[in-house]
Amino acid sequence: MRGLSVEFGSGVERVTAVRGLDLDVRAGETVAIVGESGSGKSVTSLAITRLIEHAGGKIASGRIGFTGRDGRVRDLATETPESMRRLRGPELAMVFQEPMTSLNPVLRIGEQIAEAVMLHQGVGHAEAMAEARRMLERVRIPEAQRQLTRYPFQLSGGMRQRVMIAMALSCRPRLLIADEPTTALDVTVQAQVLRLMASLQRELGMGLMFITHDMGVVAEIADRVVVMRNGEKVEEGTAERIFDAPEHPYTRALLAAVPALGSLATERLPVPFEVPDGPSPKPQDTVRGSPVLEVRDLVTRFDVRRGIFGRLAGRIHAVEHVSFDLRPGETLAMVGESGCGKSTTGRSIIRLEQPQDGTIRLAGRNVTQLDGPTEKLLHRTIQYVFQDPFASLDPRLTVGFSIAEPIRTHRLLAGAAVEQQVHALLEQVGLTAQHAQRYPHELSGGQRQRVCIARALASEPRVIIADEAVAALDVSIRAQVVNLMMDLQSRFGVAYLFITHDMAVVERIAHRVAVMYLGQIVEIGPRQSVMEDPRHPYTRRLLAAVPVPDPRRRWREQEVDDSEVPSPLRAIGDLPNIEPLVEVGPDHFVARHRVGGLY
Amino acid sequence: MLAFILRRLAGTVLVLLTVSVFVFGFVRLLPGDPARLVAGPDATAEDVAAVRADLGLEGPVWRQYVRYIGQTLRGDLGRSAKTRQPVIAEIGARFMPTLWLTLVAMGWSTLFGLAVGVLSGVKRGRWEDQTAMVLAVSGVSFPSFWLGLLLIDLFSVRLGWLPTGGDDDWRSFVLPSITLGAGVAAVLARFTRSAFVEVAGEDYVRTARAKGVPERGVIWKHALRNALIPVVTMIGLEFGFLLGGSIVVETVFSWPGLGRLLVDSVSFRDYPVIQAEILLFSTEFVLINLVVDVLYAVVNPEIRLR
Amino acid sequence: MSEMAIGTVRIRSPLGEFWRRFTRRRVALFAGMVILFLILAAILAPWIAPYDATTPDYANVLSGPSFTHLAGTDVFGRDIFSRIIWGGRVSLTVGFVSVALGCIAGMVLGLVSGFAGGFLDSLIMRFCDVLLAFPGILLAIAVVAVLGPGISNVVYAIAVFSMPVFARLVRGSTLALKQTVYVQAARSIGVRKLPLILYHILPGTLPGVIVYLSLRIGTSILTAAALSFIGLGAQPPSPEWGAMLSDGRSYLGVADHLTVFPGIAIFVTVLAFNLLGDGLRDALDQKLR
Amino acid sequence: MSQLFSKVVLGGALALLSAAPALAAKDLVIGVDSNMPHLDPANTNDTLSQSVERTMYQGLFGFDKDMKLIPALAEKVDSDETATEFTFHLRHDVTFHDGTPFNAEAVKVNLERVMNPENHLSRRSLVSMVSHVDVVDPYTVKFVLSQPFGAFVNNMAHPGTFMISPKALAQYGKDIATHPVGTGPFKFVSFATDTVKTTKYESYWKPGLPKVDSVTFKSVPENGSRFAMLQTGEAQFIAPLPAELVKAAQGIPTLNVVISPSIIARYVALNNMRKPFDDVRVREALNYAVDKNAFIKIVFSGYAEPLDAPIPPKLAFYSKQGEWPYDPAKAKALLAEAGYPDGFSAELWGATSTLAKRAMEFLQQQFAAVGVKITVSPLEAGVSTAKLWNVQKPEDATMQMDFTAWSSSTGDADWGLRPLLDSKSFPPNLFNIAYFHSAEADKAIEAGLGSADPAKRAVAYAEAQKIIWKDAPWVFLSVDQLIAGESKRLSGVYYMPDGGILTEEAALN
Repeated sequence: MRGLSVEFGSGVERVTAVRGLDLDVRAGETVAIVGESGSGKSVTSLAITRLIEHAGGKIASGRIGFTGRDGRVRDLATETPESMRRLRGPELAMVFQEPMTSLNPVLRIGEQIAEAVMLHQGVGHAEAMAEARRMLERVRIPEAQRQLTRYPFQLSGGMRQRVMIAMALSCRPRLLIADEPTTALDVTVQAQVLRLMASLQRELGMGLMFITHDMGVVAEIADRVVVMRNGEKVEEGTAERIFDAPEHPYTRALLAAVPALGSLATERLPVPFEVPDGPSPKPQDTVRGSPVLEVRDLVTRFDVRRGIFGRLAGRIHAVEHVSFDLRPGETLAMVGESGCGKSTTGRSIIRLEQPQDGTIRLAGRNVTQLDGPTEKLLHRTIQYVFQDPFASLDPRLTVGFSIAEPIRTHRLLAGAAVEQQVHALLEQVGLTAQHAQRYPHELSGGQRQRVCIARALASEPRVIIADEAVAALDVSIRAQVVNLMMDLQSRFGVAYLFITHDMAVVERIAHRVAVMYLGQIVEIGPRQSVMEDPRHPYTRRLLAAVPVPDPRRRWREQEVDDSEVPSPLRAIGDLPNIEPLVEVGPDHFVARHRVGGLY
Repeated sequence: MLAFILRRLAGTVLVLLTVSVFVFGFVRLLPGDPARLVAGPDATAEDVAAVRADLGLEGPVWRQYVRYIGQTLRGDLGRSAKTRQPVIAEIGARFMPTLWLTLVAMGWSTLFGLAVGVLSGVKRGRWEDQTAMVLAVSGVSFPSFWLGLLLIDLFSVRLGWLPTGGDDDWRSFVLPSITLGAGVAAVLARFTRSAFVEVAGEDYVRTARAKGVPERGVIWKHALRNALIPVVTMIGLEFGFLLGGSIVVETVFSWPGLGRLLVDSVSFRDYPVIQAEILLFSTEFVLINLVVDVLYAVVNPEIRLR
Repeated sequence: MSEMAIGTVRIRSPLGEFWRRFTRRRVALFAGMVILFLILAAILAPWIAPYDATTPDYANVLSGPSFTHLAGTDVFGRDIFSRIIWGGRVSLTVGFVSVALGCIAGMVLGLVSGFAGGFLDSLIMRFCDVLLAFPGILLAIAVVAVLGPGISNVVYAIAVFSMPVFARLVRGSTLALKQTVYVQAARSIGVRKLPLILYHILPGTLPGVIVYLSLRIGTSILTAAALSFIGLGAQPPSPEWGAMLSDGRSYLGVADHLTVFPGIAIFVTVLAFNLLGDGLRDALDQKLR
Repeated sequence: MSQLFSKVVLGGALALLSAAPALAAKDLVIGVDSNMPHLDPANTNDTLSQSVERTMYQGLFGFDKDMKLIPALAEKVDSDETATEFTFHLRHDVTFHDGTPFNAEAVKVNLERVMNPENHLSRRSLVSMVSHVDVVDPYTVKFVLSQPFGAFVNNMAHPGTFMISPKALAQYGKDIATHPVGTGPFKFVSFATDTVKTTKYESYWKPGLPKVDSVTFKSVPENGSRFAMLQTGEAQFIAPLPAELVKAAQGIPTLNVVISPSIIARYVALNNMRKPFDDVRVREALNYAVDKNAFIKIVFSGYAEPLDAPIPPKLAFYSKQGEWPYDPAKAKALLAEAGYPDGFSAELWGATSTLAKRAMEFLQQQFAAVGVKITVSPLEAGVSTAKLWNVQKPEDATMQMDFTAWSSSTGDADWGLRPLLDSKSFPPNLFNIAYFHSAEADKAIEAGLGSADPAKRAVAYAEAQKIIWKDAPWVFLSVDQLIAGESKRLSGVYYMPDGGILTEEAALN
């Protein structure tokens, strides 16, 4: 690919998304394209397959040389649409980021795979279905024959991504372009998919262009790395070289922001991220006094109704007998994969969901039964920061209004004092008083999350529940926001219940870690001891799946565990097996589930 | 699937019962005395009283209602105040013409609306799209009785191709169904277009292209089937519009259907007929929507298999 | 490295963004100007209409369009052009007021239904189902039959059958908004119900409501005309367009101008509202861009 | 041009449609303006149903196309001096459509059916004065009345006393309305409220008749559509042809426009018991305020005559009274004299038809010119009957002014005056919605009824009309002209003065 430029729109609205990009992928090679949002990496992939034209963009200049199976070299930038169509599938294939939406919801899995086979290999329906089954087996989908007749919505995200891969590979393409194929997946599933792709690539000897923002993933899979920023290539080299000796400052910044699991193995206390050109961070010791939040045997279940008269068909056991304490100035990280109940735990505490059982004590006061005063106390003392800063601010109200809302609601201040307080809060989170007049859409993602944090601080809470609060942010900004939160903790002694799936962030911020699995806490204890000495089989599996940003420490030799996480949906009366927590080290508790089967 | 249909049926019965209360109450709110009207100009007071009893207008209103529901469930809808015929016969004769007209109008307008909508969606922003959409919007902007009269003037009187009214043969269906369906075709075309455009931006359409499916396959196999899901719901709602529209169209085209009967019976205060007819209209509408719900499940496996 | 460097998207307020996208749709913009023009003409009727709308002139009946009577005269010798200008007051009022009434009632019901949920929700929605189970014009006939013909009753009738549509629409977006993170965020802060609805939910339902409002105005003008056709609409000597069209139809083939001009007035107005609604929808709905 | 147009614009499929309507040559289709509610003559209140019934049924007497009384199933009638005994001599050669012979016994069965109060038949009033019916011999039948009734033979010509096959009556009971079996020129085929089909009765007693194979009545309420039907040949006769379309119809070479006088009187009934209409000067003023010629020009496109007596000229015993001239100045003066120098406000009721609305709108304009402000309220049939006829006491009447019409279905002055203007006819008994009460008028009307002698009756009715005209209980407006459109191929279909249609002699060529 030489001098590729891609533009969107026309006239004054024209935006150049990719500028003068050069790129090579050899057969059998894996090239990772890395960059943060808006760097033009996805646009590049769409440009190669020319699907960019259906997304409203066009290739403005440059050529894309592609050597086909027949040895002919074509310029993909100038091929006719019809011949491009013929190339897509047998020569070029793509896997996209969103497995949930990338499969056609009204067609059976088998049909969708067989369609590509029939189109490009000229075989009949029966034969194509047989090939589809073989492909499903190849991507290690259990009971492949039965899956052929299922619809996408009946499969989990990981399974769907396997189906996507099976479909993409069904015609044995020369080049597979994978656009963030694992970003939407849980970390254990991500590990499964990455291993699968790597092994299939070796088998088929195809070129793989892997687009991602996650340096850990890059380290796991890439032979060569291309770093992109604002539509331009800033650096290129072998994976080892990039990780060992990054040249461009942007690459260095990216790498610095990537948390490396295990780097704090010897430190007991949380330590902020290192900031380029900043002072080297010091450990923080902020935990003081007796528990401000005590949760005992919290249970939240959701009824599932179906049938003619909405018969109760089952329950989702989202939270099962969860207990923990949180002390002022302490950060308890709650980790686990999607559906494990960690968010529901947080939401149950502030009553966005109604728990069925358990007690919640706030600063010694029982707030399980809400009446007027306790409700006020609860909403004032505990604040919640949501995952998506784009969604958690009302787009129709100014930032200042949003921050002032808790102050007004709880009548903490009145008149001009409110405004002053809003300005003070904005400055505390690293923004300026002028930001109060802005609307959320005028701010960047990091700024918005800062606003959300300012709002959370506005009622002078003692506990902040941060629900995946940094997950939606680019890595460099993620580090800044985590540092901000730690700084605020040291200044105000606020306690965090930090709900996340990102083990690297956990390592930085948490005093203690709680691991959740199917609604239960299976392991809880000091961060250092849980991460360095995991006792529960699930904790081990979770930690093993976390990619390590070091190309030399790949897990390729490890066995792939293709098991799926079971569903928390259970029949009525079928209660989950709840094992009591047993102390295995100082303050370190583990539920003794039968090892191996995980139920 | 069966459970799904049964649940919908249960809901339907509930809605219809409520409708029957509304209808019954409404008819009694109407100013005017049907008994007097039926009895005729030279009837005596006793005659009028007898007619009143005959029409089920005696006794407290709640008793009238209980009696009415009981009779309705037994299939006895009473006798028309105006013609003294059993309502069931009166309505029975007019039911099929209206149903046929509505179905024919629905049929062509659905086909036409879908085709134009897809064409517009595919050629989005091009002149085909612009023209089709301007025509579609024009289609919903015409007062239907005016359109009907203009069509008669052109095709029946001036060109002599088609009859002006009646339901004698297939030719007599052409003009009324065009008049009736024009608005619906236009609404469906617009709706299909936007559903199609929305679907065309979905990831799975991109997936289909990425695996080299030809444009035609992308449109008909991948995009359209998904776009149909919201359109099917729309068709159900539009059916109500057609039933309402038939009142006007049947008058213009002298169509011997329920719509005209309704206008006549309202102006004549023919209670038993009005009651039965509104109930029938609502039943028809609710049932069609039931069918639409089932269709919806057919095109949408997520509903079907849940 | 600063955060600001990352964002390359140009920044606009929601209103500004809407206006930019709306003004790019020339057809909708033109339709909006037509409507503005019609409203102005209706307001200024006493000054711009060349003749009085009700004064008969028996010496000059059914005369075709000419320079003295641009759109000809009707059966009483009244100037049709002037009647159309005056009639704009009636027809547009019917359109606006009926839909506004239906919209307000529907919004209240929809907000209550969507926000409260549970039994109240079921009750309100079943009520709307029942109203929806009557084909629209049937419901209008029913209402007019009870209240008697006349323009104000027509307005109520149309309001009644617009209401459930708005109720459903608003309930739908209320339910969706209730699930949005920012509403949950507000609830997590402890914001009470009324401010929550007023500040966070109500404004979010407005875009859908506005689109539907403009589309429904066209529908109600047509419904008013259809009611006039079956004799339940505006009563003489009101120059309502539907009534003019309906009365003039007896003269089809003898004096076509009696129907052509009111017909065009209705057609153009409804067309303009529909095009405006389409434009608003495209501009307000991100997905359709 | 038609071929090119169809090819280019509409494609081949539509071109097939250009074939001419396929109606057999001798099938007559008549387009009418409203539905036929039912076909039991004794229970029918509308002229249209009566017209349809007339194709299948006949009475002892009948009317010709000029509303002149003619013998039908009876060859002649004798009556006594006091008009209390009528003897009818029946034809011998008549059978019903189902083969039942027509005779005195059949007449008795029919009469007793209508007379029986338990049957609740709406036309019972036509025979309420009959005390009993005697069969004198198989073809002679005698009616004995309980009171003198000079117009009795007219009643026996009314559709309400049409003869139905006794066998069919026994067989169908109440359902006779949908299974008509009579003696008329056409046999019943099928009935829906929109369409009635009849076919030629081969054994009809009049030689050479009927001349067409079938007669179909189709209800087409929309004026334009009905006219279009005639133009396209789907119908050979339409009635009424709206006056406003006469000019258009006359321009079409294949059509005839038939204009004939009617007995339909149009007037505004004023509530004579209510202020301000209780003052004769007000009533006079309103009569002066309306320009009848303009009314006819605007509302009827010129196809009507001014009403110059309380009953129209075509009714028996009509006596011309002159006209209330158009004189707004005098109207104003009279109003001022009556104490209303600035006029007053009132509500005008009427039907919902286009014509009624146009008339009311016109009246509104006319009255406005003399300062009387009118609110126009068209009422649906169901509402107006309740508001006008169901009033139990005169003081409860809410009616102020009502634009209405009357057509005396017996063709006699009695039914044109007594139900509307006799003080014993206040609702709910009959239709004196004007609550007009004049002892002299009552006396004259009763005198007219008390004799079978045409000369005596003429004197009485002339007196009654003179009194009423002077008292002006109504605003007298116009007498309709009946307008029908027919194909030039058609002959022998007549539009009668009461709006009825005669099809007996219909012929197509």
